[in-house]
Amino acid sequence: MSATAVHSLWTMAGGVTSAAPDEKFKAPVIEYTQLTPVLIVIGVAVLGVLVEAFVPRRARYYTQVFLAVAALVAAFAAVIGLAAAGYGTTKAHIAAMGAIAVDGPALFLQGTILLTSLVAVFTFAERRLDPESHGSRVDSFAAQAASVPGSDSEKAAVKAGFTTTEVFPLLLFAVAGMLVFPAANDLLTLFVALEVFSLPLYLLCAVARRKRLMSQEAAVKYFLLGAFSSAFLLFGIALLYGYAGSVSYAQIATVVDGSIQQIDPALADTMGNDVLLLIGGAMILTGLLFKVGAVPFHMWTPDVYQGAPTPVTGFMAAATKVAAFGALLRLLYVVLPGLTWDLRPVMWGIAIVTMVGGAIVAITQTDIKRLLAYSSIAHAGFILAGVIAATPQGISSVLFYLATYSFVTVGAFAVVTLVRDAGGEATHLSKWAGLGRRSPLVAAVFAVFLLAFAGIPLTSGFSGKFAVFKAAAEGGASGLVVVGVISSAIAAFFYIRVIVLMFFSEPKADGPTVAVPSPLTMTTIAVGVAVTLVLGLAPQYFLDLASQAGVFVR
Amino acid sequence: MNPVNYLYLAALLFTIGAAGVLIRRNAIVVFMCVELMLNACNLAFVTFSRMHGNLDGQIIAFFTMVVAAAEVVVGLAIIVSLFRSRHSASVDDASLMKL
Amino acid sequence: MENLIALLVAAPLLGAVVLLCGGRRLDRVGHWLGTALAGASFVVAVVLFTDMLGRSADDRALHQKLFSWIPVEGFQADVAFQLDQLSMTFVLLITSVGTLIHIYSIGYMEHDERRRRFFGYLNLFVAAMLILVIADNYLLLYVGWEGVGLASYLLIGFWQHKPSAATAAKKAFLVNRVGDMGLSIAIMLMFTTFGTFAFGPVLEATGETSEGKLTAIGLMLLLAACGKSAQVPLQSWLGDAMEGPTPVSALIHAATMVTAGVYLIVRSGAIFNGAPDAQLVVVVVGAVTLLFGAIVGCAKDDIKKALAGSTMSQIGYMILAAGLGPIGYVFAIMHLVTHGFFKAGLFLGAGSVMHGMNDEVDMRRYGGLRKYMPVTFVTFGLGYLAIIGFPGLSGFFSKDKIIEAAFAKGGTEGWILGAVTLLGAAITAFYMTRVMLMTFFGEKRWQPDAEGHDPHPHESPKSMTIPMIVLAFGSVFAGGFFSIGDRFLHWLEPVTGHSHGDAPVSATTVTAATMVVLVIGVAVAWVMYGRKAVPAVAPRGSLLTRAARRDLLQDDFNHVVLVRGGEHLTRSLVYVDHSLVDGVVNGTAASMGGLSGRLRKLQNGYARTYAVSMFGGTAVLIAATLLMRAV
Amino acid sequence: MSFPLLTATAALPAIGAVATAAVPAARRTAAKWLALAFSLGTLVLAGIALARFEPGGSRYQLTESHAWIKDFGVRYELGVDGIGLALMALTALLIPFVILAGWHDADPLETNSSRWRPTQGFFALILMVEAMVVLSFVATDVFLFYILFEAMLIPMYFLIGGFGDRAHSGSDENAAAQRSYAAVKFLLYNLVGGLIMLAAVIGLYVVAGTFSLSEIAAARADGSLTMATSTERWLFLGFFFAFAVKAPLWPLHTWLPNAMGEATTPVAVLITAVVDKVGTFAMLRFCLQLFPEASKWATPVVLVLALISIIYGALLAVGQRDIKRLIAYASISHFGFIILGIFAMTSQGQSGATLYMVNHGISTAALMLVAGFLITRRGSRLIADYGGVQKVAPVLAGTFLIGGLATLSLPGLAPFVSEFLVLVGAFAAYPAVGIIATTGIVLAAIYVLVLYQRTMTGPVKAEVQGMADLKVRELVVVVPLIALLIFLGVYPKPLTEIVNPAVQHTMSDVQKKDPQPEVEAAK
Repeated sequence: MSATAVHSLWTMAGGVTSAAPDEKFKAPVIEYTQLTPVLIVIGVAVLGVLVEAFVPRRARYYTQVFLAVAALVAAFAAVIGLAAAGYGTTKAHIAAMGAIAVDGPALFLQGTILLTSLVAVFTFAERRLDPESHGSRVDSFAAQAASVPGSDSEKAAVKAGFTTTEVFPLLLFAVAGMLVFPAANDLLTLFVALEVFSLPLYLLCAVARRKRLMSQEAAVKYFLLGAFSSAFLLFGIALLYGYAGSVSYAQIATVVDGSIQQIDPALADTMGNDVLLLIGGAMILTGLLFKVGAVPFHMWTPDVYQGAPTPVTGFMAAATKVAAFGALLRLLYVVLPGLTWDLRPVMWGIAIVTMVGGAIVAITQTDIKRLLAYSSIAHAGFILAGVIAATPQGISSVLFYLATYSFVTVGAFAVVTLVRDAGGEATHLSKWAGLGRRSPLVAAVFAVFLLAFAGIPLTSGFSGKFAVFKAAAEGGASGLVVVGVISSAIAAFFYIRVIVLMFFSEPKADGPTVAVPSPLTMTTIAVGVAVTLVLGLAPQYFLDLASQAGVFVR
Repeated sequence: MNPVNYLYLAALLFTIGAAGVLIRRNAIVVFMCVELMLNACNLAFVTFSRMHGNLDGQIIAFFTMVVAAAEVVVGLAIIVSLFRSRHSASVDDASLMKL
Repeated sequence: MENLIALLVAAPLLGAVVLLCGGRRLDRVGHWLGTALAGASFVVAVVLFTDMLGRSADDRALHQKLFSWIPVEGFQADVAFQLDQLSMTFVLLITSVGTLIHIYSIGYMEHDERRRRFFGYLNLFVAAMLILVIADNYLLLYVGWEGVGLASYLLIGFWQHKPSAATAAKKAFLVNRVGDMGLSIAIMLMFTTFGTFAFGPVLEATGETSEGKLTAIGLMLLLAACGKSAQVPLQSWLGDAMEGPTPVSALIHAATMVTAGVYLIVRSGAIFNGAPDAQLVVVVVGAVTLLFGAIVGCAKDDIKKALAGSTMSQIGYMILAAGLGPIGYVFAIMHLVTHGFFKAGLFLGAGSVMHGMNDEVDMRRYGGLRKYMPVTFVTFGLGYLAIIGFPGLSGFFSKDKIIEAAFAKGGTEGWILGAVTLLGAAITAFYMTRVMLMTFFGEKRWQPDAEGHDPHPHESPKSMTIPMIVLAFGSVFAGGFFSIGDRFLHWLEPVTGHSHGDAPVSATTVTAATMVVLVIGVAVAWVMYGRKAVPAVAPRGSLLTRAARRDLLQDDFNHVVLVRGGEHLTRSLVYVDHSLVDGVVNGTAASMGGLSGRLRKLQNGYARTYAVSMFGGTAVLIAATLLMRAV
Repeated sequence: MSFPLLTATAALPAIGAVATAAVPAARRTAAKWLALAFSLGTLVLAGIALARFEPGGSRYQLTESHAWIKDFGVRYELGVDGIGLALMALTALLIPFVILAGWHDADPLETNSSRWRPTQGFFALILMVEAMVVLSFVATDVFLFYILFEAMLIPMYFLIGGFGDRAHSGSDENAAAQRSYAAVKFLLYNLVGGLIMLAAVIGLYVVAGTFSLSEIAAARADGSLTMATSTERWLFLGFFFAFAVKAPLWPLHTWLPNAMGEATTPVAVLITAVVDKVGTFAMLRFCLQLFPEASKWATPVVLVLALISIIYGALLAVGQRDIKRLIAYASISHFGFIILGIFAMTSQGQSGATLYMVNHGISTAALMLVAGFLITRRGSRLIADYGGVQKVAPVLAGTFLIGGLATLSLPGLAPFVSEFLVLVGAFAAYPAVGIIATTGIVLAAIYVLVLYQRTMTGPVKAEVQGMADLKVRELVVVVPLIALLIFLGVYPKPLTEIVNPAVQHTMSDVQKKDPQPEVEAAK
């Protein structure tokens, strides 16, 4: 039993079974305190399931909302605590027997994810937008996801005032997965985390109250493609395992850069075999790039964003990107640094096509949600530019960008939920004509978000973009910067198109109404605007945070 | 016999599965193909585990099965609901959203 | 004493400001105010003049620096005046004639409701013209130069409701701008050559630079002169300028402004002396214009246009003289002054005639007016005799001197120029006689005007006749006064310098020849217009006549080449800007949209397609990584 | 720590913008007066700055410096040299007139709902633009400048697209379409320019490691900062492109006529008289100072483009049928002169260019605003719809003529001084260029006089009959501008003496000496 074999929580049991009888039993050490954020969220998620089982329907909504919010807040507090305790910097190390890294990037991203989810939860809980049906307030989720759209059972469910309060536990599970994902320090954890946050998202996509057919379609597409991609990921893992004889990042890294101490003869024949390494690495990248939504793995994005219930879209668009990019960063910086030069050109290519492709296709979009989907693709491209920089600044700039981007996204989608007509949300752009005349405030807020997306100075979008491009330039990727600049020029065009539509075109007679939301959504939007402006005007503090957090533990 | 052959088999299975995903229309079948791919992964894991003489691969295989099972639960739920509302499980019929 | 110089300009400038900003409440007193201030300026001029006479010939020049105008690194432009004999001559001419014409206008513009503004413009002109002649550097001169251009623009177009007037005004300004271009380039050349453009330093340093530079400067100055003084090829505007009220034509387009070109050349004598080639060009221009104007003058039936042609031709004389160098400078100026008197007189006479004839300008509709407006007839007649150079009158002396000087140039040049000047004298005699006969002699050919009123020719009011009389005096005696004892020569020589050249023929011969051509000219005119009746409608006339009526087709040339061509150019450029420059941009945008539309099609909604793209992507990813390792 | 005068000068209008925007919908007039008051306050502050500035003093005065974004090497650094000061003063001076001139341009039409507050928005946006422009003139940190350079587009964009010229031939939706086309065109042109500049800005940071002009200058001086020729050229191009779009320089000019044509007249003035100056100013301040060698390298091309702008703009102005577009093309021609002066790299040229920026601001404002008054009276922008105006509205015609004469830079009016300086400066360095540019003065005469003739003279058109002459408010707008034109034409010394030292600094930045006059050279 080689030392390299016994390295992780998972295989400890295996280690025991395979160990010679004389070897002593070693109990796995788990630093629970350092995992508290994850544990809290998972725990409450489970609790939420129990609530579904035992709490009477009437009380469920409030209980669930309370639990979710409490969990997220507590988890965030825990993250802060850990960071304050110096786990982000000095005490950063690998916890849970090598399964989970507790370090700067992990904590920073976890914090981001938690905050984003928190504001997202508010939009989940919003129930003032839809007109009351049968005297009961309703949120944007199906009364009963199982019932066939338009069937009597559905009508009955609506009449009975059912609501799908399961969304909250699902959300929490997803969040838990996302918390682990960027912190995962071995490939198995990575895979499990991926599934843990993907599966709930598949479901969440399917439970829209309006336009249910589209919602289900979105779910199916997302699910099938997601499963497809995770299969690639898994196979990639298998190959890497085959290459390095281990799934621990640290181990693989040592093997990749050849700094491994003693070579197990059993590994000798695969160890040197770079084909395994390269193919495996490429396939794992596939899985991650899919989640990120990079061209050509992006095609699910528009459909899913459009079909999913808008609150879910917002949550997904923001949190998933954060988690996925976190994992991507860790993989590239910790596991495959030796591969940098092999991956660089192709990553360049992907970054470029992602930036340009997303921007160009977005020009002709007519649905606001799809438009934002493509814009998110373009942004993925920008972030990739930072990822490629392969410098500490690169890491911190990406962290910063993710923070800025996620809040803008959640805010933007929150605004989308407000613009409604008889058929629910009026997402077709033509409906948005003249919004600025009818309700200047909402239009102005949305304009702010759009300008942030477009990266206009004095908004967080600009700070982020500047950070990333700067890092890329310093990392010797000036070409990417130029492309990025050009594509953001293209992108600016369609953001501006929306603004023109809202402010300069006369409102239509049958135009949509802007629902007055409850304080919940208001908070979401307010936070979005606040973060946008603060990070635009005085980003220094957060940049410091990001740069402190910009070091991966090995 | 040479364990490498198992790897070839795994690769073959994976490719077959992928091809199935690309070709077949019926959502269920597509999903089955995905499962096939996962199994291919398992085979690879186990083979490597055997080659390396450590058990990680086998353990991982178990995890994969669990995950796959979970995926089945979710996946079937979604596909069935789609089927019920459209009376068709063809992935090509589900193309309301495009362009 | 020198502090008075600014006063010269200040008075009329004040008048202009007050009258133009004053508003309606000044309407009743406006013209008096304007006249008074012009007069004031004249008084100051006289004071300065007497003071100047009091000093010895070589320290007569006065300088006054008001303030430094454009202080920029390596660039000094001051608002400073210099009053020497040459300037003094002009100042006197401008203020005196100017004042007279102010007075004249009081009567002439009586019935115009915008009279106040007219006087404002007149004052503005006087001020600008004075700046022009007393500036002590070329840049300030340029200010006056364009200032008079502006005034002339405003005054030609004074009756703006007449499209013809507006067009004429615009034309005058534009043609002048072409000349101004020359002036500004000349100034730049001076700056790069001498590092300054003040008269003193520049004119003293001419020796230190190459002849080529001087020639360039000279030619540029000549271009400017051509514009202002309506010399070929920039003469086309003067004829149309007659659209302006007659006093304007008298003051600006006869007596003063149009002679600025001569001033410029004489003032820059030092430069031209150093650039014979430039001088040659000047002479040629002068000679050509001399004949050109004369010929045009012969064919015009519009009395003012005929006089305009004559003005051109007379200025041609002056330019020619100025081009002769030290031989001619003094006489150029002298002719300029006398011409100022008699031509102004002639124009005022013409104005008086029109005043009596319901603003009729066609001489073919005059005839026999001598009985009806005696004063006009007499003053006009004296002016006529003066211009044709009738012995003893102003024109006789000044023109004679120029002809002599032309011969004195020496060599074949001398002979050619002499011949040209003589020919010019003959033609002058002809067309002026023609004007005289058609207007005041023969039987009446009056016709009712547009509104059908029959004209009732009558003598003009005192305010108009008195200036005419005064000018008549000038046209009779000025020449003699200047020439007796070469007063004028001695007066100007310190500034311009003078040399006698070598006349191949004696002065008396020249005079005799002049007399001969004079008689011939008059006789021919008499034969054509005195003996037989003048047709009320112009006969078709010979080819030359018709060409001359159209300013020898020079205008048509401008129209076809410049105006039409320009219009085509701009129109095509507008097209280019819209379809090419803009088109490229819009095209890019459109193509982006097209590309977007096509890429969009890939998103066809089929999950399997998406899977394909993922699969392909992975394949590429793997291939690329392997490839990178392979290479 | 002395009183942060410059910050205050920029902050006041910003505050004013917020305050104006906050005025309730009904209190429209109050909003106008509030805006006017704030703009006047800004003018006062600018005046104080003018007074506190010592021409002989150090290069940048009234400086302020605070840490801002350490990670980007960005500081909040302000300071004025004569050039920035002059332009700041110009901005502060023009805005009150712009506001007065636009007094009624943003009164809402009946159809608008009560919640939509165009008037407040209009004046708030104008003040916002003023704040940003002022700050950009005094920013001595490249990044800070860049941010404002970009951000200023947004309020401008809303001003152009949101408040069109009511005098529009064609239907309303047609007008709206053209307007938003113009607005989008404006924004995209400048955004593309700005983004390309962004790349260069980042590049600059990678090379220099700081954005502070002073630090960069110091680093250059002690040789710790040296740019590879190619790098410097690329960066220069990045910066210059953005400024050339803003200026605008041929062939990047086509957004200007659309924008100026469709926008309300005050906004058109804002664009050409104030905002575009940022472009030319930045060429002088940043291109020459940061990339002297590259600037010299690029000079020939830039000069040619400038010449093309001068002549091309003038010719197109001649060919226009729309008064405002005509003035727009005239401005393009004038910007050609400014750029010519900057890149002639002689004292006269650069002083001239700076004066030109100021004078052109005033003269165009005068001409454009009078044109606006004319247009609002008749409700049409087409030259052909006018004729004989001087008969019914002599004062209007007179002021219009003076504005026009200033535009054709008649001696005695301010623009002549600057234009002649530019020409002399250009001629001294490149005689041929100077001569070609001189033809511009003839063309200028053509378009101005043709415009005047067609609109003001001739028989009175029926629609023009009974047109009112300038009202008091309008006179208050026009008269001071004209007075200023005359004053600066006769006595530009106050301006030149603050500008000259700054120009000398720039000259030493590019290590250029004025060519010696031939005569001295001979000695």
